[in-house]
Amino acid sequence: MSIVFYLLAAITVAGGLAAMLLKNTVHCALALTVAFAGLALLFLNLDAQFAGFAQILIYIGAVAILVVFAILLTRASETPKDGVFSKTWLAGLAVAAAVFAVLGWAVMQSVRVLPHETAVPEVTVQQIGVALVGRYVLPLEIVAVLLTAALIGAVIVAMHEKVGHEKEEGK
Amino acid sequence: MTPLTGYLLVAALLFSIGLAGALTRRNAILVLIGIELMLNAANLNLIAFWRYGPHPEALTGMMFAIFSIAVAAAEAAVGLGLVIQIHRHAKTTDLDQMNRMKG
Amino acid sequence: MLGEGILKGMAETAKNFFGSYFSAERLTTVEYPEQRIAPYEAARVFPFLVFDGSDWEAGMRCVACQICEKECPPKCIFIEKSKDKKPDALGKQQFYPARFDIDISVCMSCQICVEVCPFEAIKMDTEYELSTDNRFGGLLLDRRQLAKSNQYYHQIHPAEADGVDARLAAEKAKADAKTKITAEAKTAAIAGEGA
Amino acid sequence: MSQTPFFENLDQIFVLLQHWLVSFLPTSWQPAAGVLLSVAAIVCLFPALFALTTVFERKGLARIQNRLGPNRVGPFGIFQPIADAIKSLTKEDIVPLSADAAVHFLAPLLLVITVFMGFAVLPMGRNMVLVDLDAGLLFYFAMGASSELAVFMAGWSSRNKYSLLGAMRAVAQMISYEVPLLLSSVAVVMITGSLSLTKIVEAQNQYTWGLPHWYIFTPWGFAGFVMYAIATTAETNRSPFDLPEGESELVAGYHTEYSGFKFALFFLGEYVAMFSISGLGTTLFLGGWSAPLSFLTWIPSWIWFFSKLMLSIFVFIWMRGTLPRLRQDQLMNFAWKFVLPMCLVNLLVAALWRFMGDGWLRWVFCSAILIAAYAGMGLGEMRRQRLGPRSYRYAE
Repeated sequence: MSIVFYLLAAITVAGGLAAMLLKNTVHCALALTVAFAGLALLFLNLDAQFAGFAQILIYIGAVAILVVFAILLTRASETPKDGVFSKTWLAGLAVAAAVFAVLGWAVMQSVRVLPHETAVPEVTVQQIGVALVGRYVLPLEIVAVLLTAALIGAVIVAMHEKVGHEKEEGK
Repeated sequence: MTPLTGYLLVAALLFSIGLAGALTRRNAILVLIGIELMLNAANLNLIAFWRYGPHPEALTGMMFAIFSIAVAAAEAAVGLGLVIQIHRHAKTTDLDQMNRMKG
Repeated sequence: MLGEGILKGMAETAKNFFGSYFSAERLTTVEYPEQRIAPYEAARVFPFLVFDGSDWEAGMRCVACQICEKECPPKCIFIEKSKDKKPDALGKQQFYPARFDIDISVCMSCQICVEVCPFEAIKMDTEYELSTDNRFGGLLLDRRQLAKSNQYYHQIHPAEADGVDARLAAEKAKADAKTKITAEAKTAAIAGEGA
Repeated sequence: MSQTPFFENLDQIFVLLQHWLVSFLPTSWQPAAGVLLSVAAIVCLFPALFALTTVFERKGLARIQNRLGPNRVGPFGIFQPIADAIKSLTKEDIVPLSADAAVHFLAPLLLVITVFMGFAVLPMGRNMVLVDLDAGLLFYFAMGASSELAVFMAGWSSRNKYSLLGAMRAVAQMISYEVPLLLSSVAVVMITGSLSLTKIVEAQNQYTWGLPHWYIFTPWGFAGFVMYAIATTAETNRSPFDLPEGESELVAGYHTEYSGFKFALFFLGEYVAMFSISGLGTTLFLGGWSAPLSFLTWIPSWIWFFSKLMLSIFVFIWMRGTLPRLRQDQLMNFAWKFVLPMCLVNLLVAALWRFMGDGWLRWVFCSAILIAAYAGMGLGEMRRQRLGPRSYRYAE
């Protein structure tokens, strides 16, 4: 366990906490990006270069931007007067704490069977590419279909109901 | 403590934070953010298991993480599209106020 | 074809780019402090006072009639009439301006003062380098600074100044003739009286 | 080849210099010191290049409009950037009262940092790359994508409607054009079989009959380069895609509320982004540091890289001097209805090229597909009057 790991873990967890606790929604989104960046760095620390860069490209470059756009489009950046947490916050917190307790207990119980430091795996991007179009070609195709469907779906969902309005006005 | 334990604990903590946020925040977008955090925590698990697993050359964990990232991107796009549409319809993104299934 | 217009435009700008290095007539820029364009004859900036002869105080055409002061839309002219009189260009006894100030920070170069002046005493200058580091005193011109010779007027607006001179000469001739006639009449009257 | 030792040394002069400087330090420090030295070189070089480019841009634009351009400070106005720098450094740093101070402060820093990170993987000459990452291209695009967030932060934290509008436009535009940017680069990756930028350059550093194997000299490479050039222009918010900072509509876009040094940082970030993305284009399509003709290989590789870089900067300036700004809907239509489909067709063509083997047949076939796609889509767009000539109702 190196100092780098603790530092990155602290950044990630702090980013996550801030994303869930801050009042201003845009600040939450920015804190979320910090958590994403910390995770990407953790991936790099785990010698998963490709996954780390993909994480930055997709999460910071696309998902965070999408979130921020959604916040601005729904005027969510204005802090509501009656608090940012829901009425049932205590129950939610209890559930989350219970989940963490169970997960933590499970992880700590398995310390004996978990492997210690292993050799750094030599993985090139070429290997990942070959695996993607070889062994994992079916998941790849399914993801491609899923992404296309999601693209079209998101456009249709977010589209103005212009046609409908016109018809209504026509009547 | 083995390195893997550290990563697993961080992932568990992040997952719980995301879960707590998703369960307690009122704003629909922040609930989505919480879900993203949970997905990311899962990704961290996958990568950590790949790194310290017995067969890193098989790339299984890495592939899972990559597919999971792709799926999460799709999820974010559709989810946020839905939030925008709901906001247009109900003029709010407050989940406490969205208690009717009838438009 | 799509993109054709872009290529045409790019060719045009490339022509300009290289052309500007080879043909000087393309460049319309005047590098001001070193080069300057001679002002056009019709250029007008701020008014000045015309004097005849070489002594600016004696030759001043202005008779302090204060028409320009009253007509000036932004009220930038200040005139103080003299107590005594002195002969003007026509030899007639006239007042003269003891003080004649123009605040050119207020002047809007409308040229109304020039148009209303019955004595051709105030004209428009072409001098434009009037910047100064003193924004109150520096821009308030007194009659010494405003007085410029008729030769200078000829220099900056030759055609206009010729017309003005001709008109003044005609007036002077007319006035001379009139004085002559009155003088003759007077002498005749005196003679008649005497007779 | 006339590869005399002298020219070989000249080619590697910076590498040798770095080794020589580092050799004074203890062995355990050497790798870190070497990296630091290269970073320092990059961080000094590109701002200097930025300073020169601003004056060249102003002079070039002036010449395009038959003017003289700045010529007052120093001989031919060459010291103009120094005057500008002094001016912007001594100006008061104004933070609006209602601005989100922390985010307002972080935005320019984040922008400049992400922009400079891109240079880490660009090979600027033979053996002149900071870190030869296996996934270099992915790293570059990851950094490019992060700069969008900085733009958003700048616009949002200023609490100014023009800033916010500019930031929204900028982010929407950058996201839309990132897709064709990535897709046109993917064609190169498909042919080379590597995401490493050094390998991509090495694949192009070969000659047949004295001519280089640059990707721009293939049908798919040419089409890809054109698409890449369009996408980069939009990505760097340069004219004709400079809607995010359209002076006549949005004051200055997302950096309206920035002054003094922070504004200078934005300005720097924009230009350095232009250098880095031109450098990437050079690496992907124009053979990186390789010489254009086989008998010119004795000229040092870094000279070739930087002359290609400056050439693309010149094209940027030339386009800025020529083309009028697009409208927002035209911009989006162009990205999603023309550039993106062309990139997809180009991917198909690149795959065909890869599997058709050598011979004239693949040249004919690939060119035919691309020309057909271009003509079809172009004519379709023209017919729909989306990109056609505009008619003016009141002018003329």
